[in-house]
Amino acid sequence: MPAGTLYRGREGMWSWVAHRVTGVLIFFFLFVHVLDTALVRVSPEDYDKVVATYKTPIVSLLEYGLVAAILFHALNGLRVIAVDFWSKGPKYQKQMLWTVVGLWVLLMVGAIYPVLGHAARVLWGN
Amino acid sequence: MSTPTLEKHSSALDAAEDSASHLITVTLRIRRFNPEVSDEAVWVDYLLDIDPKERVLDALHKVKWEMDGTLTFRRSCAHGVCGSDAMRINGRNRLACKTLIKDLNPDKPITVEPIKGLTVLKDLIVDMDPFFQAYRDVMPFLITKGNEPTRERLQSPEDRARFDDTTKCILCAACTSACPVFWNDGQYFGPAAIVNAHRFIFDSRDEGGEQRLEILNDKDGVWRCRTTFNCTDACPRGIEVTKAIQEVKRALITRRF
Amino acid sequence: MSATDSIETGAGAVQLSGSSTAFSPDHPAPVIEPPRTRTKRTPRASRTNFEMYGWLFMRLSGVVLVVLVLGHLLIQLVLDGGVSKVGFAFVAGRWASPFWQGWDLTMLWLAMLHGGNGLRTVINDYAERPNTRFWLKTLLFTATAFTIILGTLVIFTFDPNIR
Amino acid sequence: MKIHKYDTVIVGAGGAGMRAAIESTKRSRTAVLTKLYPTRSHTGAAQGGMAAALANVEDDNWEWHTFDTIKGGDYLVDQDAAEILAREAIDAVLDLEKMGLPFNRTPDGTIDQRRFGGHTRNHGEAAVRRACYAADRTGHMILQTLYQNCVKEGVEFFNEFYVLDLLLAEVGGEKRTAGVVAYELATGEIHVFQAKAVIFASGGTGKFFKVTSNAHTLTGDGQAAAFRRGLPLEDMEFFQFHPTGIWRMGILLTEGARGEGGILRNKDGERFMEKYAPVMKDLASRDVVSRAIYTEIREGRGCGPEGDHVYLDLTHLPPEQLDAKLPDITEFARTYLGIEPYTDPIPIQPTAHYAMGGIPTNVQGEVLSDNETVVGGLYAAGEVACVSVHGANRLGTNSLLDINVFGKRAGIAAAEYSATTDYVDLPENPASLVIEQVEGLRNSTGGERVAELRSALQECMDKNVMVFRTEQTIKEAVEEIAHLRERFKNVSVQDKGRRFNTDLLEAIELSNLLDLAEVMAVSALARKESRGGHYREDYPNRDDVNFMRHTMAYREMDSVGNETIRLDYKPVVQTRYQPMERKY
Ligand SMILES: Cc1cc2nc3c(=O)[nH]c(=O)nc-3n(C[C@H](O)[C@H](O)[C@H](O)COP(=O)(O)OP(=O)(O)OC[C@H]3O[C@@H](n4cnc5c(N)ncnc54)[C@H](O)[C@@H]3O)c2cc1C
Ligand code: HEM
Ligand code: SF4
Ligand code: F3S
Ligand code: FES
Repeated sequence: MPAGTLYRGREGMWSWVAHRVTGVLIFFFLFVHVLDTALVRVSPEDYDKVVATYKTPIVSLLEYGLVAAILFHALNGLRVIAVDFWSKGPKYQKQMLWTVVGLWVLLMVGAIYPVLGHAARVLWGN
Repeated sequence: MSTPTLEKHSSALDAAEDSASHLITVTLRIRRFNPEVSDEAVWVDYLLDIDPKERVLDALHKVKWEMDGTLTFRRSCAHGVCGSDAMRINGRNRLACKTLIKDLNPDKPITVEPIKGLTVLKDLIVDMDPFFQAYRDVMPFLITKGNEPTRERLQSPEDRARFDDTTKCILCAACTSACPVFWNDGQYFGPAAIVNAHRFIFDSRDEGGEQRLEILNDKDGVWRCRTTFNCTDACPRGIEVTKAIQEVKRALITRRF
Repeated sequence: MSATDSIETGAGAVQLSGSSTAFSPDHPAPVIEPPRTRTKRTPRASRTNFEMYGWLFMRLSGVVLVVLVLGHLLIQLVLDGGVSKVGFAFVAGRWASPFWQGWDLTMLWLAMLHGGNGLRTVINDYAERPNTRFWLKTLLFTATAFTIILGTLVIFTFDPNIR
Repeated sequence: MKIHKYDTVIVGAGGAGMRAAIESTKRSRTAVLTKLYPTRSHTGAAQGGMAAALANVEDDNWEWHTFDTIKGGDYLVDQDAAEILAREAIDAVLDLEKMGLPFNRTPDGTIDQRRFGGHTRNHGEAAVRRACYAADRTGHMILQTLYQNCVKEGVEFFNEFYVLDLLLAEVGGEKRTAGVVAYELATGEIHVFQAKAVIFASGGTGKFFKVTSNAHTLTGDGQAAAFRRGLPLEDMEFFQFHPTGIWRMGILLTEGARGEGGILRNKDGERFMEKYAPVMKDLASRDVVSRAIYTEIREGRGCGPEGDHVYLDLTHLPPEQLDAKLPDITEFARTYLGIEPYTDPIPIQPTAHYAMGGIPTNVQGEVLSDNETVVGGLYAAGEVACVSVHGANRLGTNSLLDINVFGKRAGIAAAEYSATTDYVDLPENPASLVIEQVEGLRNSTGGERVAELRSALQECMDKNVMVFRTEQTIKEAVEEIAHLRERFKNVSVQDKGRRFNTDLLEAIELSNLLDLAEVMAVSALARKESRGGHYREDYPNRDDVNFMRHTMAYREMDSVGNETIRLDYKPVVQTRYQPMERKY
């Protein structure tokens, strides 16, 4: 198809895009995660070696991203379910989305220390 | 009866009655495609002076009538009831005849392009046949059993209100062609067909609901909707399209309608 | 965006016939087609409730996953020491309990099926040709099945004394 | 060129065309040709309601309805036809309900009804609730319901096919229909449809006015095609100006707004209709109200800086009532004027609305080639036709009724006719006239532009033959139109392509409008009286002695080969009701 402009959807469309992107991301992460966990069947040493790399600052940052993705997907998933089963859901979908985003921001701020704290300690010491 | 309103003119009324025209210059950036000339669609800019109280349809007419007669688009009623002129204005589906220039940002070019997901035949004209085919596929007509009554079938005002929203559809395709699922897969029935199925499923006089639900239970039916709300945002008749779709989904699960 | 021509107010007639390209009324260019269109010949799917159950499953599993996945994250990343505590010993400690075995097993199955079904939707939406669709779905199915089986085996056959 | 063969061909898929198609498809192989997708037809714009003496909410009967129709039409109505209209109205509404039309309901579950201009109890005693409605989208619901039933019946549509010519043949001294010629918009191809019976249902001609409630596509193509082929047009001077169009835009605000209690006011806030129609007030018939509005404006009591409009005041009605009964028109006010009808009155002015005249038919829908001779196999119904049930002025809600009653009648009659007759041979080169017209325009290099001529025509019509007319203004119009027709010979189009050439079709539509405007002006000039929608300031009274008769306009060639219009007259059918002075 020849280039047209991007469709200027509103909240509903962009939240869906985000939901889809996060869902796919999580799926691929899960795939890898099961593979690495499977190493416990192979050799504890290898497992610990892999897990050790998880403790590097870069991967911590990725981990933070993963938490962000899962949290958004989970919260927005609940919103989608509310739209599906609550008769007023479609009417309040935007309000619910902003609630989801608000909650998500709160939780992500809350997750900074637990998730990134370790990395900070590694980088800058205690 | 007296009218208190006539003494104190509201500013809105004053503005509406202002007959002096205040022309502004706008750029209309239209996506042109004419297969008789080229296989490529191109953007063409038209500069015109127009009163911001006029519609985008008036601007298109100005282009067609005064600048370039080859510009092609559909239109008829010019006030949002016939559903001819759904197009993408500044990136969103709207009716050109219900979009006033002043409601767009006239400082930037106003982009106008055909609706997505249907074959572009020329300029802003798309092939509507697949759209109407999906509509016909949901059996959009009253199905009844037994003898016809001599007078009207009775229906309480509450039962009538149950499906009022979806009777407003003018089949303009703004919703279906705003749906991301439909853009990628024209097999999806699309919101407009579901809206029109809803109109009958929830009509207390109709007895074909089961059949229609079965059709929409199809792999290209309601379950493909991802609740993106583009349809609801696009509908020029203000139909709560996504809500109607959700009601059909729930009716399919509970088999109560 | 392709080329932008510009016509100013009153620029006069634009004659589109007799253009220099090879197209003419008798040899029109192909019209711009959408990926696929619905026609009278579009085959009707067989009538099953598969899509409905799939849809319901996404919501039900979603609700359960909220508890399982968020709980999992909480334990792994936040509670006592976060990710730094994780290691073979930690895993061994957890899977000693059938409760955590059950937790992780349910989470694995639900998440993979949920994600797998979600990806199936994504493929249906974006893969245009039936062939591509088929192969992508086969790939997806294999990967999902493999992951589920592998994960299940790992949980059940886990041996804390492997060293 | 392609040739198709159908028993019955219907031109137009508005209310009349589709109502006919539902009947005709059951009985004969039928094709419906329409220049718009069926659901785009202007029937969908109708708002207020459809009259039928159901007596669901108030005492009523069809005879009162007949009387109101005749009186509303200023006694120019053919009374036999009006009786049929009012009597069959009840079944027409019930038919639609059974087809699924979602009418508004009374608490008992029957079809609800409301008041409308000119509809009265017991021959004018008081307003009666006779209009069956679905909010203010009655026409939309009718159009959708009919289309739905066409889908159900499997009606065969040819969408975006413009019928440009009617084929007639002489068989044994009798005029018969051979088919029609159509232009396919998508490809530019010419199609000849051979048919035993043809029904014209192509709607109105409002686009020769500037301020009009009519769609851009209502260009009288059907009337023009028949006229060019030598068939007469009846009562073309009678055009209805609806009192309440949105100021300057012409978008209609239904009479139902006044039926629900809306009031017209001038700049002093005065309810001026009390002066002009003491009993019916704001619900007097449309010609009366439109003239009253213009009188107020002329006498300096108009509203706004230019004093060129009046107000439709709904502010005293509860918002819930507006939302439930008039949701669309209140939205029009918000969208197009930016005002809130709950709190602000709406600026309005009369808007060109409905053509009472058209192709003459009898009550079976058969087209007449003179005062009584029927053209074999040719039918017309809806706004394109003149049965004449509307006479000099149509009552609100009677047109949606007309398209259903006479659409159905024409559909049945045409199908039965085609079942019993054979095809007439197509003339040699059946499409020659159309090809000549299309190619002529495509190849023309003249310097005139369609849009310019069209606005000149519209300005001229608005100025000279609208609500008030005089000898002088009409003469001006006749001259101007002749001048524009001359200029039209030099018209050229910019789009020379085949595919979706709307530029070309707008030119053809303009030529139709020019033809019909001329017929209208010439007919109006000759009618030296005032009656219904035709108001001559120089002859302000009705003149039953000289003009209680229908105008029949024919296109003829004079001795030097110029086109001229010849006027003839046809008596009005009177059965029960003697003409009286019309007071509301
Ligand atoms: C805004 C508005 C409100 C109204 N409200 C009411 C009301 O409340 N009550 C009432 O009784 N009446 C009302 N009327 C009048 C009534 O709606 C119309 O008179 C009636 O709907 C006309 O129906 P129709 O079928 O004759 O024509 P239309 O519905 O106009 O249909 C014309 C059809 O002919 C086709 N056509 C035209 N030319 C060609 C061609 N050359 N080739 C092929 N096809 C062609 C078109 O595509 C279309 O399908 C209203 C009218 C308007 C404009
Ligand atoms: C944590 C709790 C979760 C909830 C509440 C949740 C909820 C949902 C819901 C309701 C949908 C359906 C959306 C729709 O039909 O439009 C969905 C889709 C999806 N989910 Fe989840 N989910 C969760 C976790 C996961 C996980 C762990 C994965 C990855 C394995 C995942 C991957 C996906 C994918 C790929 C989709 C499809 C997206 C699409 O079609 O746009 N989800 N999720
Ligand atoms: S639901 Fe709304 S957007 Fe969709 S076709 Fe109907 S009127 Fe148009
Ligand atoms: S835009 Fe499409 S995804 Fe659903 S909510 Fe509307 S149908
Ligand atoms: S022209 Fe009729 S909806 Fe816009």
